[in-house]
Amino acid sequence: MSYTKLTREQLAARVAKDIPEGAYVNLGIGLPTMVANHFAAGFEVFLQSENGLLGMGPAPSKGDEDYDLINAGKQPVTLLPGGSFFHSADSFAMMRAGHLDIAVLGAFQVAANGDLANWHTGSKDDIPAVGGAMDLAVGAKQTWVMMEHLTKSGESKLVSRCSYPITGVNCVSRIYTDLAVIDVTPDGFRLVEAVAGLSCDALSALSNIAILE
Amino acid sequence: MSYTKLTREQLAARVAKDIPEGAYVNLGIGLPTMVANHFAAGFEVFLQSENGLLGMGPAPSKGDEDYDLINAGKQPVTLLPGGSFFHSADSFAMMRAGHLDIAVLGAFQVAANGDLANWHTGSKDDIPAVGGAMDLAVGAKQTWVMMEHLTKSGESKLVSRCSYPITGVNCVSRIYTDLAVIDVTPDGFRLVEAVAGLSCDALSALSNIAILE
Amino acid sequence: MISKISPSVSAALADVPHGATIMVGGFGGAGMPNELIDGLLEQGASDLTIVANNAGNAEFGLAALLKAGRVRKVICSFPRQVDSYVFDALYRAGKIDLELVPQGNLAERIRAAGAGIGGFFTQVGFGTELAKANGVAKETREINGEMYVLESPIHADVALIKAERGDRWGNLTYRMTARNFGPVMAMAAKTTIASVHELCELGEISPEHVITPGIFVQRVVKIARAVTVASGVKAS
Amino acid sequence: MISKISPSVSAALADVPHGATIMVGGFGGAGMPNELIDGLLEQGASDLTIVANNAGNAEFGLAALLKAGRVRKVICSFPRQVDSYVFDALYRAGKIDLELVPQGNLAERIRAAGAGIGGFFTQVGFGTELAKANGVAKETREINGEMYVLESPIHADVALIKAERGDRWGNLTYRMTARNFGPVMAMAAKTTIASVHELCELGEISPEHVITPGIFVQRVVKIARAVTVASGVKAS
Repeated sequence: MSYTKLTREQLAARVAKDIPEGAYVNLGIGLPTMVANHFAAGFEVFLQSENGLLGMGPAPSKGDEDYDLINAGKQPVTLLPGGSFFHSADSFAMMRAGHLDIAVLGAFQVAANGDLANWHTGSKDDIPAVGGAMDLAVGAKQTWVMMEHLTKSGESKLVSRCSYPITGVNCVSRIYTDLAVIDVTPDGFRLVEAVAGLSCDALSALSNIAILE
Repeated sequence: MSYTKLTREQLAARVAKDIPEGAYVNLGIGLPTMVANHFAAGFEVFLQSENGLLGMGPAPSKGDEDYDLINAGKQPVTLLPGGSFFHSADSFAMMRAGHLDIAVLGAFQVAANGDLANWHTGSKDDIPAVGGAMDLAVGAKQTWVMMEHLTKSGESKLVSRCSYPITGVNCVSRIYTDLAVIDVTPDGFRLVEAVAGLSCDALSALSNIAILE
Repeated sequence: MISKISPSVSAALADVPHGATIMVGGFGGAGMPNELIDGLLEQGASDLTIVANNAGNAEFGLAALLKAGRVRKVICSFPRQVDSYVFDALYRAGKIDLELVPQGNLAERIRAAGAGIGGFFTQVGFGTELAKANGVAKETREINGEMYVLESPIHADVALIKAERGDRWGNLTYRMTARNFGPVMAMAAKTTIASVHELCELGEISPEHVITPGIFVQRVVKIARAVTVASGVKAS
Repeated sequence: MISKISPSVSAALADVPHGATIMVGGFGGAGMPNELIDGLLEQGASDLTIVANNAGNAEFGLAALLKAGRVRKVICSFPRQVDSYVFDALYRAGKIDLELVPQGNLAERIRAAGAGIGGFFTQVGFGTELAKANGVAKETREINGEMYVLESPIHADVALIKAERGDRWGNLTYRMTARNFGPVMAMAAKTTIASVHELCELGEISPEHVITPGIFVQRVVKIARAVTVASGVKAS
């Protein structure tokens, strides 16, 4: 059987579908940022950005950018009526004490025990940079990963143990990829759903690790 | 020789004289509160109250009291232009990290090593209450004590070791009483000045402890 | 559409369980959520642990809750006041537990819970009777030549706080020194219930001037404005 | 009469010593005190430790300071940016020390210094390479079944922050997300120097809306308003 990977937009829409109204959510830099475009009009989700805002709105129109109003990716954003600004310690308190319901993060690797690697390749030549990744991974009530299932060279990002330096221990609860939605359970990875035409066995084989049905 | 004790107002004026312009000061409940009345007009001292205000002004006129604007003694106060409100954790951060220059506190006893006792008699029947006393005693850059030299029954409040439960260890740097100004030094109490007619020896005898000249 | 506005005090408090730990804002009368405490008295939850700066005045508010035998333990900094006779009598009779905490440690321990801190070292209280928990000395440590005590966070099930303005997302402002413990308690409780004197439309509170962002607030209930009265004033 | 207003950036920075630890506010371009950093470059202090979220962009501001060889060490959360080539080259050449800190730990450690905390336990970083100091594992502890790392406060000699409005007592407000690290850095430094775009009379900033009370600010200097420019934006 053949299957089709989700596009980035389809993946973003899939993640958005699982976020309940009223949730406090931080969307990580890169792919997760796209989730914001897939909430229905009037559906109220509170987007937080760790540089100090809650109630983040869509990108400003061309020409209306104000670089004093940016997101964690340093891109210009807007603030919804009802939003607020606060300093960095208050902002991180929101994550670090579990006030934030969901953090959606990109990843290099997720291990079967929920370990996340997304901040550093570990290569000697790489300049390390962590930003808020560790705070988000550990602090939010639920940490979801959103990523392509395989690296560009075809390796699985689902692993038995992270080979990259980890961001947090046992912190990921759910993984959204362009091939499947997978829960991290005490027994390891468990399939929630896969794209049409892709069996759990085929996904396991592709992932080079057991994924429970 | 005979001497005259300072009145409460004279004592307050004496303490006020040593507070430099621009100092951030917390005046404890009771006697220390009176210091506020002895700054010259236009002399800018920043009074902090631990319930969350900085830039405290004089008591309001009769009829203008607003019990949402009170000091740590729960008495109505005013706020000067340039004052500010903040929450309790920020307020105590001001003391606890030494941002406050001077705390002026009442005392039951001060020991020769600078230990302060001012929160609890230790009597079983007494309801203990501490408020901000320990934070102020330990946190301010300088902790001054302002008190009557002797108890009503004539016992010295300067002691070799506090018999009452202590508020803070080695925290008092200077003591203002109705008889003298005394520094707490590594060698013990040292006289700065006494009321006219009272010698250091006589003060030591009265205090039942050595006070260096 | 999300609205955190409760139709009434009783609706806001309906699910407070027996045995809950409840933070109550206020210092003196300022910031004291009297209407919410009265609502709690009516609601019936008992065996409560109260975290507050004071332990009640005369026979209203917290003191009424204490008098009704609904409070097992009080964690506070200053129970003794001119008119705290309800607490005083219960305490002397051994009918209520008291955990006395320096006010700054109280504020910081509450903030710690709200900020995900597992414990922190402070100089305040070192060498005193209050550096003990249940009679046992708390852990101490020398750091850069100064002595510190390890203090733990104080979490709560419910925080009852009094704010000034609020909106349907739970954003709050306060009035003057009524701010005191409200913002940190809001961070430390699973369910924060705030009374406000004015309900605003979203955006009416400037985003620069929100003191408590809505993420820390679960329920907002409007109460009529009442003039804050003198409370626990010491004769000086 | 007390006035904390400095007549010029150079006057405000005149006494910054060699070897100082300097906090620099900002996240991206927002809150980046470029004029103060330029002033520091001109002033000449060297052997500096910089505490900031990022480590400079292109060849202006912090990057210019780094390029001039004036910085010994950087404590930050996110040095790697699209245009951080000055830092990158120094780092790869082993010519600059880096203490990489998760951003929330950075903010909390700075606040801890400003609040008199000797150290605190956090879950963030546990089990990772960043739970080490100079290659040695930091102290860890299990608290209520979760693992925590002990983190220490970060103090500074000087904080350079960018605010929006200020008065002669040092009260400050900020503009939107330019607030970021400013308020906590102001608390953590012996000398906080704030640039503002507008000098206000006392009381013009409402006491309810002061974000940084003057007690945390030693010097205020007015600079002309410049539009904040894009900085370190990642292509997404």
